[in-house]
Amino acid sequence: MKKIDRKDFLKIAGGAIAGSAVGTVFSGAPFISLQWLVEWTQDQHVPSSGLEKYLKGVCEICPNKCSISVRMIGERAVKVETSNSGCPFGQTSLQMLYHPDRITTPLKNTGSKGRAKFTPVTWDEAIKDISSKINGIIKSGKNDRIASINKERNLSSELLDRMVNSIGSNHSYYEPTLDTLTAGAVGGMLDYNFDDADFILSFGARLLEGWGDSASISKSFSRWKERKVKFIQVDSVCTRTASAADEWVPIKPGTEIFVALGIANHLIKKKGMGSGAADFGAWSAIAGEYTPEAASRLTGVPAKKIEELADALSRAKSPVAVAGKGGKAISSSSAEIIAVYGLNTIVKSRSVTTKQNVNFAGAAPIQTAAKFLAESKKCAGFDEFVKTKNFDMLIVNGADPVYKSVYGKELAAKLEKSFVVAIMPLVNDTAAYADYVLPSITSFESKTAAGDPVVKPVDGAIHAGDAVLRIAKMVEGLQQSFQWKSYTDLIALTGKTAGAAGFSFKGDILKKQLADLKKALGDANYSLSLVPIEAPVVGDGDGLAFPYAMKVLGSETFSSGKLYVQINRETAKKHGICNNESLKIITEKGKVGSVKALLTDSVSPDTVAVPMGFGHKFYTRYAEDKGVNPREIMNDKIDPLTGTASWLVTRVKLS
Amino acid sequence: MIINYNNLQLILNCYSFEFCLKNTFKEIRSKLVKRSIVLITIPFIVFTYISFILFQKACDYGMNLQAKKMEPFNHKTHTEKYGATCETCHGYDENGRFKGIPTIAECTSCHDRKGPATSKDPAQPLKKPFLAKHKDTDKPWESFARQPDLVYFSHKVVMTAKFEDGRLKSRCGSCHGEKGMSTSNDKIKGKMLMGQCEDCHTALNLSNKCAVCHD
Amino acid sequence: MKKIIDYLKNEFNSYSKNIRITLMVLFALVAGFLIFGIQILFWGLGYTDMNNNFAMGIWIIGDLGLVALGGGAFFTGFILYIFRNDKLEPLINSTVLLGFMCYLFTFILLVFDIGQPLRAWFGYTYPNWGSHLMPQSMLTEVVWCLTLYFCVLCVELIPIALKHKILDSIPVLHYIGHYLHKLMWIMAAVGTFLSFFHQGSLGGGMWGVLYGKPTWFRPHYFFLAIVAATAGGTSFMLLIPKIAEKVMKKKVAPAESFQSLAKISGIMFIAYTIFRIYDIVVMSVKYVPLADRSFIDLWGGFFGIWLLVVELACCAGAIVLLNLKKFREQEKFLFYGVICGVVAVVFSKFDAVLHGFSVPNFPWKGFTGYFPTIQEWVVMLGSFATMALIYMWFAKYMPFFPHLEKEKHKEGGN
Amino acid sequence: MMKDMENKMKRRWGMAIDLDKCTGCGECAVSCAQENNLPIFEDDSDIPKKMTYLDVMRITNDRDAKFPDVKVAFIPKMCQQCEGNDPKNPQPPCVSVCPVVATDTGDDGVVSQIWSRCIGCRYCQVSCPYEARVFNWWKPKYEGSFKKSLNPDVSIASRGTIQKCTFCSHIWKKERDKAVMKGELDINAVLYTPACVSACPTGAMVFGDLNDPKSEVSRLARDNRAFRLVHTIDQKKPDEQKKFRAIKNFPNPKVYYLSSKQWIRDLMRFK
Repeated sequence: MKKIDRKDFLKIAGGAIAGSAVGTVFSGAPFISLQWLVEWTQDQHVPSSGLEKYLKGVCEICPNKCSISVRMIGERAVKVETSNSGCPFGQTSLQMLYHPDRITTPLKNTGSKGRAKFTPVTWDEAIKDISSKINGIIKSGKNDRIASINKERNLSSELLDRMVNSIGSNHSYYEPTLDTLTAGAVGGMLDYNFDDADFILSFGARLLEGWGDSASISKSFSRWKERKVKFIQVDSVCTRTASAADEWVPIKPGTEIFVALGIANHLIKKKGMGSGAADFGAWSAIAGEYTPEAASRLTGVPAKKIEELADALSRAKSPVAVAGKGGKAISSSSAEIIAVYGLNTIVKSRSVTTKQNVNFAGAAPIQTAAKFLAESKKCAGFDEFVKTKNFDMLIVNGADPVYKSVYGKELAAKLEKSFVVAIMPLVNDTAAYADYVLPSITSFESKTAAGDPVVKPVDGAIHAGDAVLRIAKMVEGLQQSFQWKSYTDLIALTGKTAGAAGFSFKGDILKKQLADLKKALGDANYSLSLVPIEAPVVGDGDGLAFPYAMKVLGSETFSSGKLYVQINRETAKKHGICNNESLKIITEKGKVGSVKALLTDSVSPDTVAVPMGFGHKFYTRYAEDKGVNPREIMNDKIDPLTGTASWLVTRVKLS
Repeated sequence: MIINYNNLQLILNCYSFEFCLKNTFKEIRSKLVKRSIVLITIPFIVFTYISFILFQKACDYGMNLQAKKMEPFNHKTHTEKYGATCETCHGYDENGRFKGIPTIAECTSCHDRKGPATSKDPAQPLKKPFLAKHKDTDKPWESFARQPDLVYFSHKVVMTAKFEDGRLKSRCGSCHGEKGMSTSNDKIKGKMLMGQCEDCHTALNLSNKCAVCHD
Repeated sequence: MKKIIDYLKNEFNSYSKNIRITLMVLFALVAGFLIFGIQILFWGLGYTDMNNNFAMGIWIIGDLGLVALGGGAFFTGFILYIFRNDKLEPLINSTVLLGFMCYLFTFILLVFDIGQPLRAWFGYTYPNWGSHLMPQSMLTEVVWCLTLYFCVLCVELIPIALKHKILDSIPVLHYIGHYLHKLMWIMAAVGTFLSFFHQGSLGGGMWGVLYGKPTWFRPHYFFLAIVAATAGGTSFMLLIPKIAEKVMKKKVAPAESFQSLAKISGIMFIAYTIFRIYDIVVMSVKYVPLADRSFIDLWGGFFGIWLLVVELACCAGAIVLLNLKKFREQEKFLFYGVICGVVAVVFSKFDAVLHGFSVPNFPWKGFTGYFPTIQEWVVMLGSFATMALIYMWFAKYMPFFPHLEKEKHKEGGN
Repeated sequence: MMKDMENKMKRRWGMAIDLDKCTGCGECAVSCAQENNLPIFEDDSDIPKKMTYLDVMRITNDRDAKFPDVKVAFIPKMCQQCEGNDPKNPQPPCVSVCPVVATDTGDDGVVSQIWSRCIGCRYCQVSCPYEARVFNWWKPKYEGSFKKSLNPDVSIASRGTIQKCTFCSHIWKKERDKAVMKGELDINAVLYTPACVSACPTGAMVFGDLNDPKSEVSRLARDNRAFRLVHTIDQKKPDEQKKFRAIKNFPNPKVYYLSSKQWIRDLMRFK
């Protein structure tokens, strides 16, 4: 046998290596390790399992408080089951509950305001600091310079109202909603009975896009289809509601009121109908100028169509005329709300009734409060307050006035100079200016009239009502009127309503607003009209924080970081705009941009349809820096009755 | 494109093939090649065998996911002496979910925390010293046969499936082995492989479509 | 270490300026290929411009093109070994290498193209074979045939590598190389058989079976792709040695080899063009109307009907320039002819992918555009650059062109 | 489901969507996302790469009409669960092309997709004429506490895999389990409702068994308002239909759309 030399050794080694390779492959180890490698590199997550059960809960995303069923896996809530009676906003409530950007401890502003730079502090520290600030303001005799802005009427907002009023300030406001607007114009909330109605005429009210009680309206809508109820939408853009309606009456933007007046004219003149209200005479005299022909010239709707609508309205047994332009974000001038509500009273509709919110009674204000309450005048609404009043301290409860007011920029400047407390689960554009952000819990974590919370509250967050209570208890002189231990004691007391006061037609308001409107429509410098539209689930902007909202949006709304505005093809041709072109929208107030043009014939000529709800600066990682906020440039004329800037019409040009 | 018939003929005669075979064998016979083949083949076979065994062991170890043995348990005495069936301890929740490992609370439904250590009366609940170490909610054993993640599997449905004549299609032992007769808590199986499920499905003429178990 | 650097420096400086620039560009592309390749493999396909509608992009064009052009290797081998057209012998080494690299980089691009490269082996362990002899999924067939044919090409490549003077001096390797070379006709036969299937399946069958999509659905697409590969592949196998000839300024093969291959390619182009015209006619009168569309409406959007026009024009060019002796024997026209041939086949793949994906699925949607991102370009061009470098290396250091060797011997003898 | 399958499943699940009732509110899509653990990408507004099973498509007839005759409608589009030309041997365009058997037609006619098997070649996506299959172009993210709202019945996909709607077939499995617990062993007796259908606030979506002639969905499928997406084969005469089906080219979806509006049908035709 030959000795093993270097060459042979190489051969042995080669054989060994080849052998190991083959053996390894056939043992299956490489495949299993690859599988592990796949799982490891892809971070394959397996949701933990647990016992399945369904719990009853209340959706508090909007004031309608639908009851829902929540699917639980162990202690986790995994699904909202609405069983054909929910709304898309309610479906996102789990995304709110488990939002990664939820704040779990009070935050104190460090550094300059408007940057959303916070450091966590303890609850005791925060409450002590806030209440000592309030005590200081009371001591210096500026009680009426404390104000509050609420998102909507609920337990915590009533409690906050009570606290602010008890201190001696009138300035507790709500973000503009259908309720606040109608309360200003008509003197109470309107309660529509859509289920029994047999004719629905909507003046720009996007009933199927979040308007009012969206869950019950969708149910009514399918019933209308079955009962063959006529549903007519008067709108300047072919929105979702307009297309789902039986008939869409296209009009020139902002001219809904002229259609209403034309119909009223026809009803009064031709049908001899009327109302017994006090100043109906003065009002009908003004409306008398708008014959169907005159209205037709202003709106672009054929006179015959207006007459047809009037006839149908008068013929119907229980017709409903609906005002309040928009879906989740609603705006309308008081003249328009009165005109449309007027139609209901003229045809004596049984389906529309009024009611009023009632705060729980028994406040014991501090001694000096009465004097301040008498002296300072309460503004008619939220925008008027933001525009005209100054304040030393503002408590924001869930609301986002910096984003949602047309005076957002002015408000931000005022917030920089004052002490701001924000109570909310997610930091929004307003909270970015706050000195303290107090984390509040969401609907599934709070006890409601329906029963116990669905899930345990997030550590560190408490109910907004509890936060208000804790502050109030530290304010000198307020202790006896805030003796409740926790918000749970108040559940039965809040959310009460009563019948509304009398309704007046207010002819003078109509006259003034019509003059303004005509002037705006005749503006040759700004030849286009801005019409806000709403994307599904995003609504008026609150929904954008929830990433699943993006799953619903199509390329006609928001795509690849760009907001699309819809422009009529003819108009675009006239202005030399091509599809997908980047644009800036300019009004007298300023400009926003850039947005992209989407040419479609589904909007009327001379109209720019801009989606609402985009353009947040601070509102979780999902909503930040997405698109533009058209409110920055919208019409800021304040309506004297509602105290809110109405979007009657905003004239714009494009560049 | 021009077919050369002469060349084709050559191919048909297997000229080149034969030629090369002859030469190849001649070379193989030479000592040089023989020695090389031995030198390469032997380590090849040896190392194939070693690495095969080694890596298969390693895979088995890994697939067991290192179940810890916490408390000893004798299945055999429980099933033989006291007539317990698998379901006695590893039953179902109300919604059909398999309970898996029983909690101490279920042990104490037969055993007693305070009873005597020994007794002649078989009905007398006996005291088990290790119970003192645990709370009622504890599960002092770990699962020895794990279903892989991403599989939808209902024990109840499998256990209630019957043939036409009323016989059950599966027993616990079909997948878990004769665990009921074991005296130790040794592992029987690691992660169950999909092939095992599929084999039974095929044998019992059940659907083997993907969505039957996966989602 | 320093020695190596110096060596490389000297080596690099020994080339002419043009070659140096080319080399720098190629190496830059290879470096980019590595960088962006890592990005794609580690962070996903989001960096490409492919999307849910335009699900495959430039890489699949690369795959289809490489396989079709590399398919020339099987056809050339087939003509040489089975039909015994010995005139092609001087080109076969280059052909085999080109085929090998085309298939290798098809694999590489496929690995980049799939979302889970770590699961690529599922194709072998869980193939969708169905209940029949033929696999159910065209992609399964592609994976298997590509693999097997790739192995065949490896075997074919070995004798070329073994001919290197260092390796050739080892007796065992010399014999292995010699006998493998003798057995090459078996390889050619097996390769032809395998290549027949995957040419058809990747180039045509894969698209032709998609019966939901009117742009692609036609049962004869399988065979069209095979004919396209034989026509365009042979052109490609001619083009690359021609370029090598230009770059090296030496005659790499006798003129009659080129002429013979050009003639084959020209004849195949006649067959391909006839088939393609039949295909267009059948599409427009039979298959597209099945889906309520008209053939001409499918040609819209960004790429438009120009893809088809260029393809047919190039086909015509290839037929004229490669079949007429007058043109073929002129160096310049031969060169234009083979370029036409390669472009025609590559454009037929553009047509399948770019046009096929851009066609809207819903009447209310428009044609989709596709603009490959830098990552996609660099990965694709980087792999081409790697191929070019490998080919250059072989041409320089390997006994690659037997004709050249012979010439050298003659010179030495004189 | 390890269940007695000797008396093969008789169910053939299908869906009917009444476009007259659909308001495009998007609740179906959100509910679907929640139920099926849909991943969250950094920028889901990148619509061509968006990950959603149920796409609420906005269609408008401004191709054929001018303002003010334009109309808008919404088409919720999910996987159409095609079955090809032979209902006994369902052959959707996507199943046969998968190289690794990651997708499969179930016994109940639902086209399943197993993401842990998928290699991400996207061939099925290419074959789908309805753009119903979506690809995870980026790594799916469930940031922080979003992980708490994940449904354990649906596995989570990794990057680079295809996902699609499976008619929430995991809900059927759950319902069948519940039935077994009650002693009900006939799986064909168990019905279920997918997440999108149970969420629809207007009741525009109806789900059920197409094999059962008495079910609401099969009644609607036979309605003369019914049509299927894009392909107009249904509107053709029976002998013509037969001719068309002889050449295998019709995916034959099991999702029916209903509309009384002629313009929607007109829009289904390519121009």
